[in-house]
Amino acid sequence: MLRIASYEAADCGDPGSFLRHGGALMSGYFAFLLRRLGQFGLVLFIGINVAYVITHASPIDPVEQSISAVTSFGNTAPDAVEQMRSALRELYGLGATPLDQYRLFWSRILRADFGPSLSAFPTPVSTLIGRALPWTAGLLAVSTIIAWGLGNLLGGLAGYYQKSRTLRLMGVVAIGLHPIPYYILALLLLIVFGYLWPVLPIAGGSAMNLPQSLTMEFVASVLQHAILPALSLILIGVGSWFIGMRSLVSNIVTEDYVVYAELAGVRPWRILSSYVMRNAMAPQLTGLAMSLGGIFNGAVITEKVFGYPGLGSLLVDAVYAGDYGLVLGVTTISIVAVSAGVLAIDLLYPLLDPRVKVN
Amino acid sequence: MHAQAVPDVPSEAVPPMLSVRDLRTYYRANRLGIKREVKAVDGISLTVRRGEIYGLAGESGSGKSTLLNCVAGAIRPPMEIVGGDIDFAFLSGYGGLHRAPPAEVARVRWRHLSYIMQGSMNVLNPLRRLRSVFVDFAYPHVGGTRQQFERQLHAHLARLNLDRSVLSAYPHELSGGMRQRATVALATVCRPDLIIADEPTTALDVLVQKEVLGMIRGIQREMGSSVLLVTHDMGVHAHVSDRLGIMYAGHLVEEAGTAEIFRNPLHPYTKHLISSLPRIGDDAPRCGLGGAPPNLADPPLGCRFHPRCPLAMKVCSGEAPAMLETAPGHRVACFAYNQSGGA
Amino acid sequence: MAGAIRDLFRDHAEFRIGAVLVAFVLLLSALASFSPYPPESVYVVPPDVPPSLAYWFGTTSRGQDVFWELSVALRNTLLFGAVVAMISRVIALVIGLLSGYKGGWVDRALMSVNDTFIVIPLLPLLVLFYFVMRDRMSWLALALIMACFGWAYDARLIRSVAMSLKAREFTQTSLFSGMSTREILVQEHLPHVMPVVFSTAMNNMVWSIGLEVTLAVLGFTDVNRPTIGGMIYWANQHAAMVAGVWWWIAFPIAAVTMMFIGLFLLAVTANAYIDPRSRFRTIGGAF
Amino acid sequence: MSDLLLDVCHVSKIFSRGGLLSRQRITAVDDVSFQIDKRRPEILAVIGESGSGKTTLCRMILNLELPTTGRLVFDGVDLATIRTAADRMMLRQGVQPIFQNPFDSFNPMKRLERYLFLTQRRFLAATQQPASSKAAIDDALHQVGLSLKEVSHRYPHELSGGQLQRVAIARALLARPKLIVADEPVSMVDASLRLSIVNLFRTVRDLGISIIYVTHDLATAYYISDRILVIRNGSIVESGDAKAVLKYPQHPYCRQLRDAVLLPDLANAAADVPISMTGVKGTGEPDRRP
Repeated sequence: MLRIASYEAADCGDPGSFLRHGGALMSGYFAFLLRRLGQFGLVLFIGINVAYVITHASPIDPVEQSISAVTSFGNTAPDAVEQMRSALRELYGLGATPLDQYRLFWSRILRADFGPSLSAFPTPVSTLIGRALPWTAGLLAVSTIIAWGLGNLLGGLAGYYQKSRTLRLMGVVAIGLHPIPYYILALLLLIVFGYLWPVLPIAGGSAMNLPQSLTMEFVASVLQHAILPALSLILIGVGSWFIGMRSLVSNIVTEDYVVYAELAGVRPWRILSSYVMRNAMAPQLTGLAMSLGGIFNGAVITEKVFGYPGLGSLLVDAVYAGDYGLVLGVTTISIVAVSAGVLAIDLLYPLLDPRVKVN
Repeated sequence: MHAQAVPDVPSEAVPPMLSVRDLRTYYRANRLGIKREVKAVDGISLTVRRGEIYGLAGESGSGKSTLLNCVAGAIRPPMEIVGGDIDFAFLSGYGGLHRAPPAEVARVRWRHLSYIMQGSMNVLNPLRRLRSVFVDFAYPHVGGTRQQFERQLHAHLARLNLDRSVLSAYPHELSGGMRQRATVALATVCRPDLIIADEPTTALDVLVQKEVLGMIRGIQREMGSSVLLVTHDMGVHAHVSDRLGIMYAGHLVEEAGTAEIFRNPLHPYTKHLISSLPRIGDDAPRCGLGGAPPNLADPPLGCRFHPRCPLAMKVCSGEAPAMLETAPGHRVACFAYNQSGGA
Repeated sequence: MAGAIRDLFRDHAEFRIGAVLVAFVLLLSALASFSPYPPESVYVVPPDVPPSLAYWFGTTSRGQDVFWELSVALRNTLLFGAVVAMISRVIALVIGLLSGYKGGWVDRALMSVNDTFIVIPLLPLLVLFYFVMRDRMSWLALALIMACFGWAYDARLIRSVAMSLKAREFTQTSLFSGMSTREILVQEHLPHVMPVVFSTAMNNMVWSIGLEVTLAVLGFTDVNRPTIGGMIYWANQHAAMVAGVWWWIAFPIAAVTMMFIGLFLLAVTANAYIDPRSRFRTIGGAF
Repeated sequence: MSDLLLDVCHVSKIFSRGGLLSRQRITAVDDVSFQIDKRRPEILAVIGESGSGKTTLCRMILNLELPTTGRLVFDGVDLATIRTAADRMMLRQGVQPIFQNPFDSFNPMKRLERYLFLTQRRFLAATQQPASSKAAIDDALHQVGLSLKEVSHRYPHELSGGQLQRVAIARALLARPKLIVADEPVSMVDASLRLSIVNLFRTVRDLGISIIYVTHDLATAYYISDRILVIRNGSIVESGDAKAVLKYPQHPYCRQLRDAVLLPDLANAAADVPISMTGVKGTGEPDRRP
């Protein structure tokens, strides 16, 4: 009923009114920014606390369990074992009061110090994560952007041209692909392109024999190795964006402003781009931010299946190796990385929807 | 400009701007295996002359919005035109926009036929500045360079007393009245021959309503366009319509010049519509009409008004009265004025 | 509700396909009670027999009959999904209805927490959970954790429905007819929200079962309890694909894919039915 | 105990929006005072355009919103002191609402009589025997020209807007309230049925129940009400006897409003709508900037 910051353009005779309006816009955006930052902080806080609760809820002595897991692999020097044990005890904060344990946990996380890795002793966990993060970030960024763009484009077209046979067929394919778990799709791709028609590398991030440098050869190898993992992420991603966008657009085409533009004889391409797609983009961007956590889950699986040297493989291998510090480190960094990605996407939102600045 | 020459006297020689002949539009639905047919517009004929504002009055469910959608060519299932022709002065021979080839429809839209809709909040794209909307809607029809178009736009806004700063605004930044005024500017910027206005002031406050009506009427007189104005508000019709058609349950029940209708309403429903409205300064008690508007999926036989009509006769429940002219330009569908039907 | 299902069945081919797929999977899982072998035991039949009349879906390298194993695995997997869906529906309903109806700071606080749960990547946390629990990880504990993370997106959907219900006048009529907040939420608003609950429950099952399969395949669950993921895990352990025992992997994957597509189709059509605009298009109504 | 049924005493309502830094304050209701006398039931029209604060005022009287400053006293009870559910029930028995959209006033998934029985049971169960509740409901429906037979086992979509609005009035009457707050009760009812609903308000007033009739329609306000308040931007600009205020408005805004009413009278029609474009310049739309 009461609308804020609506302005009567007829009153805009005095130049001051525009300035006042501009001021409201600025502070509106600032408030939006602040809210998003607050949400970012909350995600980190809750996520890391969940990690803390999980690690401290275990009924088993985690230190001894980890030690036995590591030592069962082979001979480890006794003093190395002792060093591990003390590092683990410190990391776990055993023996201290619960409050101290909690404080210690946070102080380590804030310094991104998860101690030395047990499975790659004595390399620090943070170094291992630093090595793996770019692979995951690159794979995720590229496949997400492609899946989002392609899925929205095709889904938008399918929602607008509801009679097109090709697009309806695509809808059937998307509906079929979308609910398949990442693991199974990745496995199918592996079987098809690794065994039945072996044209693509099925494991690793680049060819083993190449040094990691910015040579054409290396980049080409990276891209080649990324095709299958990215494809498995894209196929499922395209399906879900396609379905979401199609239902969004089939609702938008019944909105008054689209009907009005059609009645006005606005050219179909203009209606599709500026009235339909554009208006569906803002909710889809929010959807992208919201589903980033889920996309990361998918990346973990994909990396493991294709032996891609990212965070996911690191995490799974760390579990197999019983490397507590590494598991905790990857978990925490994943939470930070995903929520940072969400924040970045959220901050783009006002570019798509001018109403954010006012409300 | 083509629409400048306005014939002051509508002569028989000049074809009307819009003529609707025996239009029948049904909604066909199929629910739980039972076919339902809602006869929203059931045999309506009317003409809109050049340079006049033709008002259509009626309550919700009388079919006036359906009629508008047919004229506008906005036909989506379950709505279906079952019969009848719609001819425009600028597009004849096809029997309506829904039957015309796409190229013809594209030629006509906005250049010759434009719309002012109810609820300006929803008819403007919330993510587009008004300038872009003007460009999308009108620029392809006007042509020339963008600078020329911008100049024309400014001149048009100035004529309507609108500040050009509205062009830089998003719809949500404008008040409801301002948005509706901008919509009127948008609908008239191409100087169309026929403007269809669907409840253009219903959601507005009284002060703004009067302004917007004045604006529509002013620009219509200046351009000589025809307007088909639909609203249930008899007050609005009294103030802006030149001729008036009264609709009830999918039928046109009376048609005459606005002054004639208000001076001498013939159909009992029209009489009721005019007399039941309270006026400031008039303390006479009034009563509402009994009963409820009919269910169009299962309308009463005969005259659709007869279950509520104070003058109902035997014949009324048996057959539907035809539209007959009782005086020049005054047509009514009621057996009380129909010598052959009884009374 | 019965009328709605009848409408859906008549008007949507997708709903028919989904219903048939889900019914088939349910039937297969119901057969589990008639399994001639105890589901957890191994080497009860000759290993590596291809599909035949005696063993319809063949046998595994561990000496299990794939057909009966699959039937038990489907039952366990469905049970898992249903438990997660049920618990998370309750959380989503309570949070969504309360947040939408109360508004104000209650809404803001609940939605901040809600948004947090939406974006947190769950898989690393589940892996961490497995890491500290190891062999003590039971399927019920896993279901509980997933339910604790699986409500947030749907709570938001329910909240938006609740908000629009709150703004409607009949809510005020109920209030002034003397109903309490609890009565309004349960008696007046809940029936409007049920279609959303149904469609999100289907989606939630797809999500939780998918995640369970993923974890099991990696060996991060109790793999001795037969589930679809567990079957694929053991098949991988015995390098079934390389050894040519394709039926060990193909049948579980086919079954789980059918189940996913079936559940998903039910959810999608239910969703389309909820949206009044698309309902208007398919069924029509008064104008 | 005073003779005031409702005492609205310097009531203001300020909404604030936005976060910590960009707080925007909107004064929806600004220092409004008026009283309704217990001994003289009346129809009090509250006139205002959209955004004038009339709905916020209604919500405060219905205790759905608390005033930022000022006091609202209903029948001796300060609304700000209401804390418990029992107190709230007491108040709701005394003040009942009627809403704008009859099609949305009842849950479309429930039968209509449910609300009638609920109201009857919750508010009057102590004073009446269960057997008589049907009779009481039938009585209330008769007062609005319906009967229990027409209503029972019907869902809202089976009745017309006019009938539904009658049921809504009957429901409000069942609580035996002292005041009914009707927010734009006829703006969504068909024109041919509108007057019969408005006429009911007179019947209700003659039963001894005061009515606050919120509307933007000056003509029906003139027709039905005894007293009138004209609100603009949250504050009362003119008040007094309805006929006098509307016939001879003193405040320029009220004059403007009255002159803008479009009536089906040809006497002054056509002449007063400006045809030349010079008269169109923006007039009285309220400035809604915060």
